[in-house]
Amino acid sequence: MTVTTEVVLAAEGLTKHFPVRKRGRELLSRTNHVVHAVDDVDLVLRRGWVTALVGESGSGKSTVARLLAQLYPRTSGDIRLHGESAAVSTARGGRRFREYSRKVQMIFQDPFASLNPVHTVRYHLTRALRIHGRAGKGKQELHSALAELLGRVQLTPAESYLDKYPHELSGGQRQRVAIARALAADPEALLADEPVSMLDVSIRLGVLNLLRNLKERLNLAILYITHDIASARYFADDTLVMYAGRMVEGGDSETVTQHPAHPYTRLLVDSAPDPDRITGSAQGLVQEEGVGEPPSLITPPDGCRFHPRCPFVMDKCRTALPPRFDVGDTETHWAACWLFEEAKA
Amino acid sequence: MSYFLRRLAFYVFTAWAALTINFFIPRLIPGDPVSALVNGMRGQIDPAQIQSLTVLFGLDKKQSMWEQYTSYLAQLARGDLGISFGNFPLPVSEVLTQALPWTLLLIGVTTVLSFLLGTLLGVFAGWWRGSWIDGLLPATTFLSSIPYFWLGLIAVALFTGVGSFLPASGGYEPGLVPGWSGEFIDSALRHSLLPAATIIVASVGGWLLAMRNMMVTVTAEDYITVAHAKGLSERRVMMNYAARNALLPSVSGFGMALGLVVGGTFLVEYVFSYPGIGLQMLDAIAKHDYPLIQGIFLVVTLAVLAANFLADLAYMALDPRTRKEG
Amino acid sequence: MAITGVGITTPNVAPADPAQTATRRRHGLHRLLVNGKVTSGLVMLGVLTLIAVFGQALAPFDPSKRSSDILQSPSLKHWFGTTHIGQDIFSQVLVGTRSVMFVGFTAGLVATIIGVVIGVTSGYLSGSAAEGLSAISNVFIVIPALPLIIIITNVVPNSGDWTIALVIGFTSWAWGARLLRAQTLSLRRRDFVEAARATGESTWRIIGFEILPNLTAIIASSFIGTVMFAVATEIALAFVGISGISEWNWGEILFWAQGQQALPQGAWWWFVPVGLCIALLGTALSLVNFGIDEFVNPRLRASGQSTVKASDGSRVRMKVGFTPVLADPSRSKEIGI
Amino acid sequence: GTETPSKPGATGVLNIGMPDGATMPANNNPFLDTSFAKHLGYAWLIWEPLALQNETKPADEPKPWLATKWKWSADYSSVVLTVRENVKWSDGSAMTADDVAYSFQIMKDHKGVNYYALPLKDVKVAGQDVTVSFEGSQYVNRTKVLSTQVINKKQWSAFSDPAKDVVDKPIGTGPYTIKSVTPSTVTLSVRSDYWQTAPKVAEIRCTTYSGNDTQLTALTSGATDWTYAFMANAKTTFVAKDPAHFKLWFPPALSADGLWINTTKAPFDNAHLRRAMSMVINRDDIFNQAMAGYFKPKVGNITGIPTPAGDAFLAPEYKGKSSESDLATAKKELTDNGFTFDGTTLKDPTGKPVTITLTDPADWNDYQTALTIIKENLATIGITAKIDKANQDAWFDAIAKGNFDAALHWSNGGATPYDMYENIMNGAQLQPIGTTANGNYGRFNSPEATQALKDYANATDDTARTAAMHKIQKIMVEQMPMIATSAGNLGAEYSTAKWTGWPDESNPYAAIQPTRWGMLDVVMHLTPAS
Amino acid sequence: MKTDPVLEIKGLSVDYGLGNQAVRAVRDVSLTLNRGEVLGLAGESGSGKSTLAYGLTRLLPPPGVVSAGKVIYYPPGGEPVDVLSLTPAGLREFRWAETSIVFQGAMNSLNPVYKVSTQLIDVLEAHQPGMSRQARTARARELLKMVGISEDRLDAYPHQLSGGMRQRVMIGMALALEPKIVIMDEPTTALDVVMQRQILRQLVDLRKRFDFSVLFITHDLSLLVEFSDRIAIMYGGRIVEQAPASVLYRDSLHPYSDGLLHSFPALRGPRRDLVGIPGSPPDLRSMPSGCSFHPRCPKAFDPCSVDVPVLGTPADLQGPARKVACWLHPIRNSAD
Ligand SMILES: Nc1ncnc2c1ncn2[C@@H]1O[C@H](COP(=O)(O)OP(=O)(O)OP(=O)(O)O)[C@@H](O)[C@H]1O
Ligand SMILES: Nc1ncnc2c1ncn2[C@@H]1O[C@H](COP(=O)(O)OP(=O)(O)OP(=O)(O)O)[C@@H](O)[C@H]1O
Ligand SMILES: [Mg+2]
Ligand SMILES: [Mg+2]
Repeated sequence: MTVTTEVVLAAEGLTKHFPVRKRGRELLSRTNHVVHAVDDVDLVLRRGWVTALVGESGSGKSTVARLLAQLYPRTSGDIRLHGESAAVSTARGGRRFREYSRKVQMIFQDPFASLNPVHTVRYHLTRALRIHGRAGKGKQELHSALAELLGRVQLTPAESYLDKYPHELSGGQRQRVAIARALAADPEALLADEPVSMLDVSIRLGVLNLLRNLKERLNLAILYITHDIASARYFADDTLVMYAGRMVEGGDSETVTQHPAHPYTRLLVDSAPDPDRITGSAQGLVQEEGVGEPPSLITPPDGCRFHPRCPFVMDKCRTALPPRFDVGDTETHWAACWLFEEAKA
Repeated sequence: MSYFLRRLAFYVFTAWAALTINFFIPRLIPGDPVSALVNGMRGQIDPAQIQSLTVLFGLDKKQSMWEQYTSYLAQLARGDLGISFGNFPLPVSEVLTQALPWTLLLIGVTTVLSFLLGTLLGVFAGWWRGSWIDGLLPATTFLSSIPYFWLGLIAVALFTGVGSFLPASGGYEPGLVPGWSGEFIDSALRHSLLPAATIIVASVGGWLLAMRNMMVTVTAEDYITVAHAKGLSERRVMMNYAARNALLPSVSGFGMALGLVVGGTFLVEYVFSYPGIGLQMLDAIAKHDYPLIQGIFLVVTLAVLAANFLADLAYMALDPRTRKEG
Repeated sequence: MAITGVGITTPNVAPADPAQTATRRRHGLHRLLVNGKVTSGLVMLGVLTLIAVFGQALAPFDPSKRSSDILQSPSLKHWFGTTHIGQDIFSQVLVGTRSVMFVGFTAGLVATIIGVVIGVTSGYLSGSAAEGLSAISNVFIVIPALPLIIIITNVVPNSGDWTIALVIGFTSWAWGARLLRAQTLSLRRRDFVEAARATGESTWRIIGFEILPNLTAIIASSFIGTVMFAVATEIALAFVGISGISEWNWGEILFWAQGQQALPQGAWWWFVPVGLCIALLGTALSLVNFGIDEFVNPRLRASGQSTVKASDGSRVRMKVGFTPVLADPSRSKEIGI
Repeated sequence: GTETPSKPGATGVLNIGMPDGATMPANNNPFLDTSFAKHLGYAWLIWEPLALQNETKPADEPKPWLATKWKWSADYSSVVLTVRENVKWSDGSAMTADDVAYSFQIMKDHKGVNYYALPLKDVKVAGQDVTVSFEGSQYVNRTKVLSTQVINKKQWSAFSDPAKDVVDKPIGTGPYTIKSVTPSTVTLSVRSDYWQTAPKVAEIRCTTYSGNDTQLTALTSGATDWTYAFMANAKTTFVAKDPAHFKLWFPPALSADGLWINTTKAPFDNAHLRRAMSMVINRDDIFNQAMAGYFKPKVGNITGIPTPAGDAFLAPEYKGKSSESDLATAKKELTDNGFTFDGTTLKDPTGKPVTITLTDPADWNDYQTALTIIKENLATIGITAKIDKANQDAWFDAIAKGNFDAALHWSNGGATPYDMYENIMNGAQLQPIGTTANGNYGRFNSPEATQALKDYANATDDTARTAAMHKIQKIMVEQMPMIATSAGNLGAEYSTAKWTGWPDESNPYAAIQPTRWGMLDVVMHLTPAS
Repeated sequence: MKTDPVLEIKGLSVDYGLGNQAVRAVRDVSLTLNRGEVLGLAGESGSGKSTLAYGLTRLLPPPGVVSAGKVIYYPPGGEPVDVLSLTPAGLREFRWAETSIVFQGAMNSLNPVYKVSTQLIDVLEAHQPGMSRQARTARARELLKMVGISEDRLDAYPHQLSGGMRQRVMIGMALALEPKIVIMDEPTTALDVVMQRQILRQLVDLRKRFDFSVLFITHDLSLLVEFSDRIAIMYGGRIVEQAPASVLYRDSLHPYSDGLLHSFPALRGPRRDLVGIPGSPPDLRSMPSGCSFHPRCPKAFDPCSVDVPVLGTPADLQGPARKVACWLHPIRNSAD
């Protein structure tokens, strides 16, 4: 399968370390502790293409999204919009940041927190339109722009939603308002951070369907962050897997979910609840692999970060960081694991 | 810069800024100590004295404000607070040593007491929301809206007088020598009853309200329900789970209140002529006694800072979450 | 790669009835008003405001006018009695209301505005400007406010109500600023603020339109707190005789009462009405404050009835941890396992 | 401990109280007004003066005390004091002429202790005689010179700075020594080796009370026998509580409180207007309502000289002449001199309505009450008065710089009316508006008055002096630069329950105020009530 | 399958608010929990699952009230107890010792100011006052080990633990007194799948050891199907279907259960069509007449909008322990 579509947003060597405060005893020591939230991440988003990002909780998925939206200053690495470095000097305001935000919009993980409780839907959307100069002239044009926007996320008729406050909306409706706000900028890339995590299955389905439609109609480049690997399989073209701040595997979704290569991805896929496994009396739960805690991101393990939990651990894994190796089953499938050193050759 | 260094820098900066302001403000008052003294006596002092007093206070040497400021800082650095004009020729430090214990004892103790009492009542009011104890709220609000001094005056009028057990004013029976004698302590205690009661009555409401609202908020937290689910005794849930958490915001408020002991309640000292810092301060302001004003402000500033620091520490001790954050 | 295999039927969300939302909102405001505490607080404030505006006209006597009724206790002619030179205390209270209310509310306004500007800015921005602002407010917290006010009112000649109000306002904003700063610090990391940023909002708009509205409750209560503080301060100042503030205010009345040793003389009427008025104003303000708290914080909202008739016939209070079981005829029939 | 004061005479304790603040730092320095000794007056019981002037009768000769006699030079620029023999210091040593000389010398050497800023020139000792010479005539300062307290040379010459020493172990010639000191009370006990008959009071306890209220409580409860404090409505709050024993006596001193008028401001530069104002001001109301009916005696004489203290100085034509007059006379004085009435409004000769701002510190409520009264009085002659409650410091500054219309203010006082008049109208004190003045705040410019004052101070014979004094009074009456309303006082509240022998109207042997030197004489006169 | 019930809920109704403001969140629910089984409770968000769990333990905060019904607990070998008529003291004794509960937000279930050990020991102190200090500490240590947390975390404060660890501490605490019933309200929603599986695995192990029954609440059907013995589906405050897990998964009877099962994408196997459920959940204040699901039901017909279907074993089916409330499957006249 060849990827021909145009790259909208690309990240190279994206790294984010959060400083942590010292504890009493460490006051006098020199070492500065940081959380290695994201380390050396490469990623591309293409027009009309959905890229899924999965991984365990705390592996840095949201941080990647926020870095791409330039809400956090980067520790290092580069972000390219249409091939041009788009880094703004500070993460705060400024004209360049606004220009950037028009092209790259983000949907936040938590729909309950990302809408201001004191403002109506109308306010949220009007602002988004105004900022990006799409509010048109006069009341009439503004109203039709709003209606169009809400129509896109299937909140119709617009009148019954415009004057509601976030708390008057259901989770799914809020999520869609957040999406509508992101779309108001008419972006080229959309960073959707777990847009369905809090919804129950029936509502979840509606939101995913909406995003898929948008992708097809508007040719959006979408980053879809999720815990739910099954939905990545159904919804995304590409899937990337993160573990402890690093990308460990990538490739087209069907392959990654059906034939996971990296031991962590395998663990992830195996752990996902599966009603088709032997049902009842919890038989399927009794497995022994992949036990242990996620690693500390303040002092991450040397070498491959998964090695303390890896059932296939080799000596090399403990010291050397694995680069990307092609897995070999499809063109785009790769894994950062020494197990595939051979396959590459 | 580490957290503690930053904190320290903050304290030093605040102290310096406050001291500087405290230095300049009193000097902006028109008039000078001598005329204030003469003026205050309204003809009871011979005007020929102006000259002798001016010499006495060292005000005949014309110094620029800046020179005064630098010599003030130098003096402070030596721990010398200067000589009080109003109590000439006593050093400020001596005046403070005399007044401070009274303030600390009376107002400090009552502030602590009213905090404890108000907080405890607040715990009950918040826990049994809607019960009779919660019904006390309007009454305590009413009481806490009354100015201290008014309450104090009324108390004096109602409860003191010839033959009353409660003295109307002062810190102890005139004529007694302050010391650890039983008679003195008895007298000091008796003199402190009324002002103490006034402060407590007027300030307990604030604590009660704050604690009650926090209790109500905390009661809705999941861990309280869990505590109930665990089948713990009611007292334990109320005290160890609800109150213990609800207390946290009050702690920093308490720190501030302790620091404001002097600045906030000096009117009580005024009304009861309680021989503390507050009374001295009013007197010093009236007499343009710069050295004493500065000395008192210094004490207040340090007290607030110290109280803040203690509150920080207490907060850290009480809330393990802050320990990580530093 | 094809997605076509997945047939998704979009759930068809039934639009909520807009009329219903509107009633609910009205209901919210309504709740603020029907709240007994707030209503009584507002009524009391209203009466005091009317007195502040019309006190001069309502006063039966000129408050400064001497008369031959010297030091008389309350009577039909002089509701609150008279002073040592026969002035009518009731008129003094009426006329004095204006200054108290004016100083209280002006100072409250000034302090709140400064507090909001400094607190929110230093909370939202980072860097040396914010550090500087927060250091300033810390210094203002440390400086003993009341003595400072005494001194400043001494400095400013001919201090009128305006001066007093401004001085109180300028010296008492720090508490509010500190509270607001702490709250802003927690708000600025909230997702909706980040989201506004991601949308491309400018900094001042974020502060003004995203953060400020969420601080309403704190701002309101700090405003009310400052008003109470300012009133108490003005009265205390007048009482200590620090400054001739205005022709008449409540503190002035107390000052005269104290200077004339009203209480030792048994002239309680010289003291008591004013004290009650101050307490009334304070109570009114805190009642309104209560209401704002309960309005904004759903957890404090009184849930109507607080006791229920339980299955065993007794009345029990609704409280966390012990859900009451209602007296239910169908239940009691079946009782007995 | 404290004895129950309700057993009169039993313990021989006299309790003096002063409402000067709750506590006071232990300080016995007699030169410092900030000291305990000065605040509570007991400085006079330890360090005695050379002579005792009865301040209620300033024209009388002083009573010899540590000086047996004194002789002024004709121009009053020097005095020869004869020092009493057989006076013992409380440390047992004898007082000498050297000690007396040193008491003057120290004032010359240390400006800070030169209380009255006496222009000392030279001090000489010859046997028991001490000659003190001054720059210029000290006629008007005679009492000040003779009230000089004698200090122990040995003790005082050891102090590095006499103004800054708290003198914790005083050595004096007086009848009492310090027994104990607490922050609020000083207890004195009588000496056995006093140079004359020792007083009957065995012990004196001087206590400072926090304020007037508490002083009143102490007084009525018997904890205080003698005080000087203002009490609103003293008749009911104090005297009525025990009319047999609770007394007060507030004789006037030779100084006057009154309405000072800025004589540079039109139309108040017009003497007729000032005179008319004086005619309508109701001094009885001021006395009864503002001064609680006793505190500052009314000044009824048109010259502003308080009576009876100043009786001896009054010009014959003004004896018994009251300041107040009927309204018609006041109005006539105005209309005769160019003023007109427009309805009830008074218009000055240029046709402008007459308005005046009366200024006094907000917290002085006796003055404020008086201003309210004056305001109403002035309204009767069509003057619109406005009361400005000033800040004390600002007010003091405004008075000194002449930035006021009219204000209640006191005058200086002394042994003759000279001090008072000098303060009101001496041209030597005249300063332009805006410059700080130390007297003549009303900027009264009368070379005639200035000359008369000078004549009085420097006259070498009584005739010239009397003539000058009468002339000054005439100017005062005709020009009325200041409208006197009340006299300064030298009074006290006291109780006869334990001690009798107090001075009063019928026997005014001394001023009764416990902080003035007269208190020494009073203590000498006290006997236990039977 | 006539079994041994440990908890029987009969006609339980729970309201929020009183009088005419009351919102009935749980309506006339009857449910039996058998000894040693895992009973899954699923349903849309807002269908009343948590309300049911808190209502039956009487832990519902105001304004919640239990308005009708009975909850009967059968102690092993003892007399049955009506939980709803216990006195506060009796309730306190009953709680945790017989029924423990792990709340939806385990993140907030621990008191932030006390160490984990203190909170574990708390329970022991309250219910087993005779126990010595050392014994308590030892037990606390044992409990932590049981849920796979190393002993040295005993002195940790809640904020020092990750979400998964906190959840496990709560599970450990729930088992401290070896109760007969453990109620778990979405214990794993906030966790990633790896962690979720780990916790559930431990729970399964522990259940084997201690033989308690679990009422497991979640909206994640795929998890339930895999993990529980029986599943009850809730909709609009009622139980609409109840069946053994595998049976329900393969052959659900209620259209709502069917809709749920066709809404989640499967990770393995062939791609299926995801149908979803049209419409939105009912408003508790104005419930549709008849079957509350009928406005969204693709198979609704006449009786649905008129009468409320009763939960019971359908006449057209012989399967054991299957119950459904749907007019498509009229119940046998003598249910159970
Ligand atoms: N502002 C911050 N300061 C310090 N550490 C942070 C900050 N934000 C995130 N982290 C840490 O960085 C790591 C990655 O966090 P991130 O939110 O990106 O995870 P995630 O993959 O989105 O997890 P989840 O699936 O739970 O949303 C976590 O360990 C988190 O604790
Ligand atoms: N305090 C309350 N007042 C009124 N209604 C309430 C209150 N608390 C909950 N409800 C309503 O009761 C219903 C049941 O809530 P419950 O928490 O039991 O749902 P749930 O099935 O546990 O949902 P979830 O899966 O989201 O946890 C919901 O519709 C909710 O809106
Ligand atoms: Mg995330
Ligand atoms: Mg729930």
